[in-house]
Amino acid sequence: MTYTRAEFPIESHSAPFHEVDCQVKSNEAINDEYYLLILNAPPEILDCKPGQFFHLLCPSKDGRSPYLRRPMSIYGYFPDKGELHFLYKAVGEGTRTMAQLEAGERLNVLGPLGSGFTIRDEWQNLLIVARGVGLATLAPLAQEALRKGKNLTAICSARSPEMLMSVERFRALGANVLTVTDSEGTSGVDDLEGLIESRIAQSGVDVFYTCGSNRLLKLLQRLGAKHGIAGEIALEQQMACGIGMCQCCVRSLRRGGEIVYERVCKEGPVFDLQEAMEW
Amino acid sequence: MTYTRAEFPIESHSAPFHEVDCQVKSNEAINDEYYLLILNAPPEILDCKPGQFFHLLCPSKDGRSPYLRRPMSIYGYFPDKGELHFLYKAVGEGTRTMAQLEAGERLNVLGPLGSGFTIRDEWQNLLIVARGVGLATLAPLAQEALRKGKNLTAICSARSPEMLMSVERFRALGANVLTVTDSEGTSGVDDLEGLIESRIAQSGVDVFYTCGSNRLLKLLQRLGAKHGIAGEIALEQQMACGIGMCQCCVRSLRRGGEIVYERVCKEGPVFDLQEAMEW
Amino acid sequence: MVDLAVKIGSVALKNPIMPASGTFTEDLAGVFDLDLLGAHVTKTITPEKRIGNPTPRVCEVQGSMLNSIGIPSKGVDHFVREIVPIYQKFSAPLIVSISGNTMDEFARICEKVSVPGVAAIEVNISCPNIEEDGKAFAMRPSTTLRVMKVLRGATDLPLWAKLTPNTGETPDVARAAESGGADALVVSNTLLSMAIDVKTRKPKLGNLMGGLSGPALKPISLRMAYQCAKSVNIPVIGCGGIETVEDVVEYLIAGASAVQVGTATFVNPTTMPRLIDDLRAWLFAEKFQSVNDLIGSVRDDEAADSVVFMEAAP
Amino acid sequence: MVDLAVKIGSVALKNPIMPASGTFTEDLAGVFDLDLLGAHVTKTITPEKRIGNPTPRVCEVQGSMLNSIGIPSKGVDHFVREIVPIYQKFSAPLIVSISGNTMDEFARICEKVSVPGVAAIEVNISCPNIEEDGKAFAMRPSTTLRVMKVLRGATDLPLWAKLTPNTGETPDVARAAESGGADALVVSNTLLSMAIDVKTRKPKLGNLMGGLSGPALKPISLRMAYQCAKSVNIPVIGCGGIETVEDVVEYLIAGASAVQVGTATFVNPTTMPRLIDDLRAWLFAEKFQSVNDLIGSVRDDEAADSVVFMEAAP
Ligand SMILES: Cc1cc2nc3c(=O)[nH]c(=O)nc-3n(C[C@H](O)[C@H](O)[C@H](O)COP(=O)(O)OP(=O)(O)OC[C@H]3O[C@@H](n4cnc5c(N)ncnc54)[C@H](O)[C@@H]3O)c2cc1C
Ligand SMILES: Cc1cc2nc3c(=O)[nH]c(=O)nc-3n(C[C@H](O)[C@H](O)[C@H](O)COP(=O)(O)OP(=O)(O)OC[C@H]3O[C@@H](n4cnc5c(N)ncnc54)[C@H](O)[C@@H]3O)c2cc1C
Ligand SMILES: Cc1cc2nc3c(=O)[nH]c(=O)nc-3n(C[C@H](O)[C@H](O)[C@H](O)COP(=O)(O)O)c2cc1C
Ligand SMILES: Cc1cc2nc3c(=O)[nH]c(=O)nc-3n(C[C@H](O)[C@H](O)[C@H](O)COP(=O)(O)O)c2cc1C
Ligand code: FES
Ligand code: FES
Repeated sequence: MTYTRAEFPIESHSAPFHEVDCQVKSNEAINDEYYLLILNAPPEILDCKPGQFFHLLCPSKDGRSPYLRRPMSIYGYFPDKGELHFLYKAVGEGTRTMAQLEAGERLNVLGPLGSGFTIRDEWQNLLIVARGVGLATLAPLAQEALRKGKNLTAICSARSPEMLMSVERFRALGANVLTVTDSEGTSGVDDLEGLIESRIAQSGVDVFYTCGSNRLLKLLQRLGAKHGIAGEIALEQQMACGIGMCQCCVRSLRRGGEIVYERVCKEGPVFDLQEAMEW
Repeated sequence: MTYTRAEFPIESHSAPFHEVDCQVKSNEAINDEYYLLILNAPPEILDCKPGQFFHLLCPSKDGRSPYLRRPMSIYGYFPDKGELHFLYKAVGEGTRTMAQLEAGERLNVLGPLGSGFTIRDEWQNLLIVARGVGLATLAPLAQEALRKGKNLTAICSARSPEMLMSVERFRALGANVLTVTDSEGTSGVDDLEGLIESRIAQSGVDVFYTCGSNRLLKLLQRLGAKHGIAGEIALEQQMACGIGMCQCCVRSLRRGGEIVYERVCKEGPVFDLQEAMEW
Repeated sequence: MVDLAVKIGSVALKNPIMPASGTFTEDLAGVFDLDLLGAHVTKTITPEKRIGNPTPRVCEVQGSMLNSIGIPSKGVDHFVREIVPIYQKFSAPLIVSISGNTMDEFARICEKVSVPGVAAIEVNISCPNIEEDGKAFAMRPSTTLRVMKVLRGATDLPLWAKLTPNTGETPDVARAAESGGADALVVSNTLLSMAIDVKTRKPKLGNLMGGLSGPALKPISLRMAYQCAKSVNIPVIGCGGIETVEDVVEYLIAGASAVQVGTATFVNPTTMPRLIDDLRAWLFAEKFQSVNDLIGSVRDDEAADSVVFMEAAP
Repeated sequence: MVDLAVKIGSVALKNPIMPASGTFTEDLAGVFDLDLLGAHVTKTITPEKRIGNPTPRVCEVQGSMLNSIGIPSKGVDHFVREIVPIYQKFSAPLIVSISGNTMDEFARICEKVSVPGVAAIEVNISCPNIEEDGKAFAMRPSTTLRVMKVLRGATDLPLWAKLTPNTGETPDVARAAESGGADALVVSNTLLSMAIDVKTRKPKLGNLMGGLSGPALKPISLRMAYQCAKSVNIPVIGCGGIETVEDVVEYLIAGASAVQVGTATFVNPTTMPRLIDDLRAWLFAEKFQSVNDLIGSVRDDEAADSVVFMEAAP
């Protein structure tokens, strides 16, 4: 059931979001660990920004019902096709029950939520550094960047070449894709640093985008400070409400000489790279 | 998994019972309210006595998982076919999830449990008076009685003729079946009393068997006392363990001038008619 | 037409459904018209700015959750200046939840939030406080009485005392709150619990322990709501594990005049408006003209009086 | 081979899995060999014959159950004569649970069950008693200390004190039980709760209220087990909502030296032997040689000491 928000008397400081039951179009394993979920979604929830997420009510399967919703980045939103895509790793109870969803079944989603990435007009050369499910979060950013005619380089890192998802997706969008993997011994911090420095030297970089690991955060903070390059990072945190009410999802940020706490679901998940703190 | 009971060092004061996962052979509505469930069952749980019951672990469906098991009388046990039958009414959460079981799915059952009906050698003319799901409980008794060559009359009572289940079953077994219904106005206590009195007058009755309602209990207690006719009644009570451990399923009984409490799951569900008390 | 209106002392609610403190902000207006609700209850605030507890601040347990948010707060001045005005745009009464580390602090904040636009003050006497060794005031009748008297002296607004399940003396605490001047009881807050990650062997909450909320809590807080309704003459507001209309009805039958919905809103943000619709439909189907006829209608006459005040499980 | 043996004071158990009082009788031998278990714990008995509470004595709540069986008992003489001998045929130690309405009665039954064949006495100080206005001894440190001293004087057998969650003073009660002479703590009994049938508007239990057991209780009794393990030097036995090997492991990590399984046996009568197998497999997979290495291994060092004794949810 939907309830009217017509008389909504507050100046909305957030874009509208919705709770909707969507039909599963497909839900398939793309390798040993990752799944691609495609939902048929109504237009009102497809007005998304790269970096935003949905809060998913995992189905109950085999007598297990994960209680809370699970936050999941938008991997793709296609208003024309009426599709919403998620790329996820089955790690625990919630994502494992999600992996059992079959075409035709329904999934309740809440979103789009949070604030997405910024692409300033003056930024021309964008560099994405991503690993694991971080690729999911950054794919819509790549799409948007290329729509805006930016030059985009994506460094995709993974355990082994087989785990390098989305490389094709980035390439198809026209990005310049570089891959590094643990198994080939090319994904260490030093290797990455060299790769990025040469990128900066060659064509210049105006902004870094990343998500996830402490290691990448530290490296990019250092390079950003050194070269005066802007940056944004998408962070994760346990969530209950997903819409700013419960204050469980805070992260500490360094801002103006102080430590401040902001909600990943509301002020985030995307934060300024230099403000973000290791955890 | 089954655990050995081989070293079982107690003189077993109860027959063996088992916890087994059975496959559903069929599970169909037989009218608006009642369902017939047929399980493929291994031989060790088919050594049953009429009046015994199983404790069923209802499946979890649509995110609802009834927590406790549900007691259900054996409607039929067929070691030759390897089948176990239950006749049940969908009344609440547990039985409603049971009604959703489909052929091929599994149901965990514990049993056979409790003590069944007695058929003394000296009893020749048996009278069953049953209504609703009581028919389920009494069907195996009819089968056993006729196997033993007894004369059996079954008075089946229901709201309306459509709700008269098992009549065919009783007839097929060779019982003399009388039907009374509310809608025809033939099921009142006075009508029943007349019917039973004439039965007693005509061919004699050695024992009454019934289950369920207070109304029938009172009537049969009165007629039993008046004519010196033995009787047994199957009683119900909420159950947790089903095997005698928790003491939740007690019923009060009048015995030797005292009121005593016995467990429906262990000393029952079948009790002496005259000892049973209204509730 | 079924009448859903109830009164909590002098505060009139158009229906008995309102949010629980800490599980609601104006952000929910993104999902439905907040004026559908019987009242608005804000997150507990403290006199000074506070950061709150370390993360993770929530975790799941079977079919429910634990939280140890702590009480991050921008302080009462910010609240009165920035937040109270937001709620003036609604017609639903505004209930402000407050807490303080000492009786003195508590009294001070109580005065400060007694401003126009606030319909009642919910006093969260169920969180740990310094003066009492980290125990909550509402764990004991004596401390409950003392703090309620102090608060009663600090404001003319109705005071709703929010009780804790972390006590074995619920009826006594309820009576103490009433004697101390409470105008209603909110029953209850979360129950101290714990969960450990078996892989890392670390507590799942940054703060080690936290409060249980959601369905697992319901039989406990329903029992408390019943005990309170039997023990006092002021209205009781049920809270704990409410998800379905049957849950709401159970609390009302037990004697609650209204209910608060917390965790369920996290799972389904439209829970509250759905409950209002469902309650209306349920009352209609059961032929009630007014929700007030349902309140306290529990058929407990067969049970001995002494049982009602039983305080340990048998 | 993984070593599952643990010691509860002087009582040696071949594994840490045993039944909870009131949820086990020799009837379970119909399902598995009872000598698989670490110990046998019998239903609480009282000095005199008792009928128990009115029916219905159990009901379901979401994913758990309530009970108010009361303590139907054939009396201690019958127990010593008829029941104790049954358990002599097993090698698992026999733990006898007792209770009394007054301290005096309690001491008397404690003497009476101190017979050969009984390995330890579990004293159920968590059910309502007459001298204390229907409160349980274990609701307060003072009454806990008093009753434990009396019981300590009445027997030379090990005394396991069974605590109640119906209190806000768990660490203090635990210390009182230890000072009073308890050799171990069983943590814990059921939590006072209620459920109402919305159709009939009657309480679902004949006794109005009853005790919550099963999964919903776990985060609460796990928290108590942790608090107790931090508060005393005697062994703690965890109890409440255990269903899976992860539940067992959680209690052991929190500091429990063994666990009791109650309600889960009603749902799946082979739960206990399955847990023993699963625990062995879990320890093996995680490369533990002995279950003793897991006990108390919680990584809580980051949390401040004060937090451990927190008694209200934040
Ligand atoms: C904004 C945001 C976007 C995300 N996008 C993606 C994505 O696109 N693809 C993807 O595979 N994963 C993503 N994650 C992580 C994803 O939410 C978790 O993997 C998922 O919640 C795990 O649930 P579970 O029940 O399978 O695991 P469990 O470990 O059983 O979960 C237990 C609890 O912890 C929470 N939790 C566990 N891991 C995380 C985590 N990393 N972040 C937040 N909460 C967590 C769960 O939500 C649940 O409440 C995202 C997280 C956030 C915060
Ligand atoms: C020995 C015995 C044999 C039975 N045989 C049959 C049978 O053959 N066919 C049939 O349709 N029904 C039978 N019943 C009744 C059947 O057990 C209940 O209808 C069923 O448990 C209801 O479960 P529910 O979840 O659908 O209903 P709910 O009302 O939601 O159940 C709530 C709780 O109450 C218990 N309960 C409800 N009604 C009864 C009852 N009448 N007796 C005992 N516990 C109850 C449930 O087990 C459950 O724990 C029998 C009961 C007993 C004790
Ligand atoms: C995340 C969270 C934060 C909470 N914060 C507060 C609070 O600040 N003040 C308060 O009195 N109760 C607080 N509570 C308790 C709720 O108001 C409510 O009493 C409790 O959650 C039980 O209701 P529920 O089961 O419907 O959630 C909080 C609960 C949760 C889950
Ligand atoms: C039906 C039932 C009867 C119980 N009887 C007793 C009892 O006689 N004595 C006692 O100390 N605890 C009794 N308990 C409490 C259990 O021993 C145990 O402490 C509680 O159920 C929590 O464990 P669980 O969640 O594993 O069931 C009983 C519990 C149940 C469910
Ligand atoms: S998840 Fe509730 S505030 Fe972010
Ligand atoms: S159901 Fe447990 S004793 Fe009968």
